[in-house]
Amino acid sequence: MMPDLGTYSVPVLSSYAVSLGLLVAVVVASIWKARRVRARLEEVESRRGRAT
Amino acid sequence: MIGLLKRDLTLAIRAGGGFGLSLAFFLIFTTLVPFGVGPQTQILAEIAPGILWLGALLACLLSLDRIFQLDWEDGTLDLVATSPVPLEGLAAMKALAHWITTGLPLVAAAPVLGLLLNLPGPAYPWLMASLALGTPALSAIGTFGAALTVGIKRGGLLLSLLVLPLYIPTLIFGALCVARAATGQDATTPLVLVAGITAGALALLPFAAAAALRVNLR
Amino acid sequence: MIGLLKRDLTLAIRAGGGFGLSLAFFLIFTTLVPFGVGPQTQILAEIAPGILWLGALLACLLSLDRIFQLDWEDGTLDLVATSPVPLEGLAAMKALAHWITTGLPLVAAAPVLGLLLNLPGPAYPWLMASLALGTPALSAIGTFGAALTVGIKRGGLLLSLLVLPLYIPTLIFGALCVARAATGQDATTPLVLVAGITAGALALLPFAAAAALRVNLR
Amino acid sequence: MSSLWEYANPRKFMATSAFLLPWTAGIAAVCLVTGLVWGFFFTPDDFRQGSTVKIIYVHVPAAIMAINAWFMMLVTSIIWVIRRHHVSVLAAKAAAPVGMVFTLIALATGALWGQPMWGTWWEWDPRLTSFLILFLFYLGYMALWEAIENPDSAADLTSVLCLVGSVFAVISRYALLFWNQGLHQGATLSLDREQNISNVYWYPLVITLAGFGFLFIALVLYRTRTEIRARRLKALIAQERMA
Amino acid sequence: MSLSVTDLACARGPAQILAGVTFSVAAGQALILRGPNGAGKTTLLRTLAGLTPPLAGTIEADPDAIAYAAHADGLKSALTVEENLAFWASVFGTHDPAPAIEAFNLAPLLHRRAGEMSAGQKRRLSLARLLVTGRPVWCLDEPTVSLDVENVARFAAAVKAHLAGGGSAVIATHIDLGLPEAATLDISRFVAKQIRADDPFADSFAEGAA
Amino acid sequence: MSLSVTDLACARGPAQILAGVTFSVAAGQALILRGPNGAGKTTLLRTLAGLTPPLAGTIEADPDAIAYAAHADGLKSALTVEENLAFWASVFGTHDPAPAIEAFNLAPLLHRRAGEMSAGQKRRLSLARLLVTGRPVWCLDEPTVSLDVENVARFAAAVKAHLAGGGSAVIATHIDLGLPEAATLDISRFVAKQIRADDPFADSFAEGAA
Ligand code: HEM
Ligand SMILES: Nc1ncnc2c1ncn2[C@@H]1O[C@H](COP(=O)(O)OP(=O)(O)OP(=O)(O)O)[C@@H](O)[C@H]1O
Ligand SMILES: Nc1ncnc2c1ncn2[C@@H]1O[C@H](COP(=O)(O)OP(=O)(O)OP(=O)(O)O)[C@@H](O)[C@H]1O
Ligand SMILES: [Mg+2]
Ligand SMILES: [Mg+2]
Repeated sequence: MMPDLGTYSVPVLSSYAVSLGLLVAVVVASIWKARRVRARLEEVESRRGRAT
Repeated sequence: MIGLLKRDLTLAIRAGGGFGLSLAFFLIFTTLVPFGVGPQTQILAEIAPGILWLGALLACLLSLDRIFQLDWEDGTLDLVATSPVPLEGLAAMKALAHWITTGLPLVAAAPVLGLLLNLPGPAYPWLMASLALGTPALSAIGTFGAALTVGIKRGGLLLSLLVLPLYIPTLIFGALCVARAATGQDATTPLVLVAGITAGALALLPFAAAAALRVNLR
Repeated sequence: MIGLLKRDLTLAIRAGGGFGLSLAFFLIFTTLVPFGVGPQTQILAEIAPGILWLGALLACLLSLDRIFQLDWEDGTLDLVATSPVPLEGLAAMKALAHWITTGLPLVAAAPVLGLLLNLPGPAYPWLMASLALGTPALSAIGTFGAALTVGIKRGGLLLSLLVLPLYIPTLIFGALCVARAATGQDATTPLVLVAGITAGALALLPFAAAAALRVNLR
Repeated sequence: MSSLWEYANPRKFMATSAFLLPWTAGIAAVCLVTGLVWGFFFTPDDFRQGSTVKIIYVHVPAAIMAINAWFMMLVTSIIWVIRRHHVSVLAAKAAAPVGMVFTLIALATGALWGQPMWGTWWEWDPRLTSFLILFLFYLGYMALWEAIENPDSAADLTSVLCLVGSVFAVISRYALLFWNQGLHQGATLSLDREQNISNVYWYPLVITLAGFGFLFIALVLYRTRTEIRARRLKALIAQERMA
Repeated sequence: MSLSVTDLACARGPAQILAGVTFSVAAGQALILRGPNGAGKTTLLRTLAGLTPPLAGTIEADPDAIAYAAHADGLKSALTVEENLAFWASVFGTHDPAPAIEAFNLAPLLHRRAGEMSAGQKRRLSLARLLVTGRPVWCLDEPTVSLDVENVARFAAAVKAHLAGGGSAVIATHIDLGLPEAATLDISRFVAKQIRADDPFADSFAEGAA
Repeated sequence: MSLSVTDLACARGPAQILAGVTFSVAAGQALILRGPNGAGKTTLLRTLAGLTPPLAGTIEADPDAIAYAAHADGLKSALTVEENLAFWASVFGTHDPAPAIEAFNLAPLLHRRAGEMSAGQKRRLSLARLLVTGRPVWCLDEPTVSLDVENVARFAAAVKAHLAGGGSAVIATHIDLGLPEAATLDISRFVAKQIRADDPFADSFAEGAA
């Protein structure tokens, strides 16, 4: 299945690894931040909901 | 507006040395380079144009964060903003004062430092011309950066992060001009380009700086 | 005293980016060098050790004037001086905080920047080792310089004037260490000397800095 | 639909983006997987570059999107400056880290490609160098956002920086060409396809490009939602503290 | 010169602080702003001075008529008293600092650097700046902080002279200024702390839909 | 803790400002320093706090017993009220900021950044710092600047509690502090402005002998 990359397997594979790694990193970071912000917002909103 | 300029120059002279200091930094930087790079005259001569321009740029950079910061901290900026002087005028005067205390001495001193780095003979007039035409752009860009970061404590490094990328074109053309002159090539085109950047920066950036100041005073 | 360190780190992180910024400056400086010097890889590789050390040194330098200045301006320094914390302890903590926010990130980032300048392979571990051992000396010396110039408005350039000559030995041995490693020579002697300078600076300069602070507060 | 500007209202934007998000994310995932799998497994080696030609499927889309991301930030910043639509500037803020990551991918894959092709990790070629500068602009833009406490001031100042920075980015590009002629490839993806790379390479490249584009849109939508929530959170906390 | 304010709403950063502020000060009149700490006196004065744009309402006065004096002194410690005044005179296009020096008895300090003066001496200098501006509407934020009794009297005399010359003044303070004839406005009744009305994020966005 | 000062001469920069200052403050007592602007109150307090060495005379008090509060607030605007107090608590090795928060009603402001407070709110925070130091002798320089009536009362209450606990205080001020039982010292009678006595260039140099 794996294509024969010849002498260049290291640069090709590491390019893909780095790219996918970085893409996954932004996606994960975005999700993580979204979750955190959302949780804090909900907490504050519910606190306000109770107050008013 | 002349009052602003006069005061800035007085302050520069009185508090902490003014003119001398950017020069001193320039001098120290150019002497540090051989310590770092090693004393081979061959290499030094080759990198001299770049190092001289780089030194001038860093000397400008180091004094940037004081352009508005002190006035902001002691409340002067608020008061000037409510005075008849337009903030655009303030920004332009600040840039001018910065250039007089920083850029101008560098232009004068550069040839001496060129000697230290074995800069080839024909390059000297071009070195001075390119610095004289290019440093005003550095001051104008720096004033804009200072206006963006006024109000941020410890903004010094942030300021360099913002300003240095904007300095790149001036640096490239300036150093290229000197390097070409050093190797006997024609150096007019880069010199004209440096002058162009300066003209553009002087015409537009005071407005951007005033806009940034207005936001920061709000 | 841990309170002082903690506060300084909090302030560094909160106001203006902290750790990232000296790194950013280092990165920008190393990218600027080729713009000045020209893109020839041959020359760049040759000057890389010196330029990397010079960049680290300037990144340290740029953040020095904030070490005591802000505390002095808002009165904190007066109050700490009348507290049970000895000024020597204050100076040591300030140096440590400066190193953590400035020197430490530089050590980590240096190899990447080495790549940009085509630093030869065997030099990398030596680059990191020499920076790790040398940057604490830069912070300690810088803290001393900052203590001398606290209270001088626009002291930034004066500070660099005072501090840069003191940085020269560290720079020479640090760059020499990397340069030797890059050309395959033995680099241990300069490394040991760098470590020696650091040890001496750390042992003595906090006392000098405290003495300078005492005079400036008077 | 009465006006495009309605989407500048946070509530409207939240609703619309909630609808668009799954679609764009889905298209992005499909395109990325198809394009990358096709490109990696089912394209032949180039006679000159060997298997390194496969790097093109990550390198080129990332590079193109890195530039487009800055362009989008420029446009949304201008919209904020002129029409003061809050969502617009938050979208610029949200896009910056994504653009920075794309820049980083282009730089890293380019460096990895350079090693076998040019025999060096890094070359001071104008194309590469201008990417490095773009990276610095992203860093500065993000750092300025972080440094300023008041959200509206931060929006104004970063917008001004984005405008001025764009002008200087263009001048830098020109300056770099002047400074060094460079080694890097010319354009492969011109409209006149016949003169460029053959179809075997072309199709998967277009698909990954679409994948990166949709990924960018999806991430920006998603992150803008987060920024809107963070902004509201900030407003609420400020309100609580005032009480 | 008169100053008249209608239904003004003032903000500081993300927060609206005051709303519905309405008052007017005729030429020759002074208005004393009172209110507890944090009520919004500084915020109001900054808005009047044109530093912060108002959220709503109108200010009827030429912004070029207003001289503002803040909590901070705005002095350069490296310059002498004389140089500080000369600088402000040049910025405001006026020329004779003599009346200002006279009014706050700065003559003995004229060649002293501002950094080498006591807190009250600095404050006197920063008040003298007002006379140098030559502007008719004074907006002053706790002008007599650090002043001793004698200098408070000097300040009161300066204000009276300014009013007699057809000027007007709005002065925030917590302590007595020796201006019994001035009207007083307690701004605590305008306090309306809340998120700025122009902040589109103040509405909740029905997260359920998301 | 008591503080007693005999024949003190204080200097500021090149100049001697005060001479012959003699007073003593017993435990449980407060002393209010009065004197016109520029008399030397700040100079005296800085000397007591150990920041400026005295030219002559003696200060009988452990320098580690003195808590000094200056004209400047000494606050970090990027830190919250709570963080500012926690920092000072850690510097002074004390641990519980609760009484300080209580005394100056800082609880509602606890998570506000110091930079986002009004002048009076900042001042309250900087006074709260005194309680956190846990030190018995307070040397305060115009502590009630910018405070409204209610907060001046809070301050007076805090001073009274401090005195009742066996502390003592020296307070420079121009305005009434609400401490009628405190002794008052007018320092204008100690003013002795001249070149510092220890300056060897003060004598004329009898040029003939040189
Ligand atoms: C760090 C190194 C590199 C960087 C930053 C970089 C950056 C870029 C950029 C900005 C583009 C332009 C995309 C566009 O706007 O059209 C591009 C395209 C391209 N690069 Fe690189 N590159 C690097 C190294 C390389 C190397 C070593 C090769 C191969 C030998 C290469 C081959 C290509 C090709 C074939 C394209 C497509 C050209 C096009 O569509 O315009 N790159 N790269
Ligand atoms: N930069 C800021 N960001 C957010 N809120 C602020 C900021 N500055 C002040 N505030 C808040 O705005 C309110 C009004 O402050 P302002 O300075 O106008 O009060 P003031 O009436 O002048 O009080 P003082 O008598 O203490 O000077 C206060 O509650 C304060 O906490
Ligand atoms: N750095 C300095 N160098 C020289 N003289 C100074 C310096 N600082 C203050 N002085 C002078 O010393 C004298 C005493 O000043 P000090 O600050 O102690 O007065 P003060 O009683 O606190 O006045 P205020 O009530 O205005 O605060 C003043 O005449 C002042 O001008
Ligand atoms: Mg106020
Ligand atoms: Mg005083």
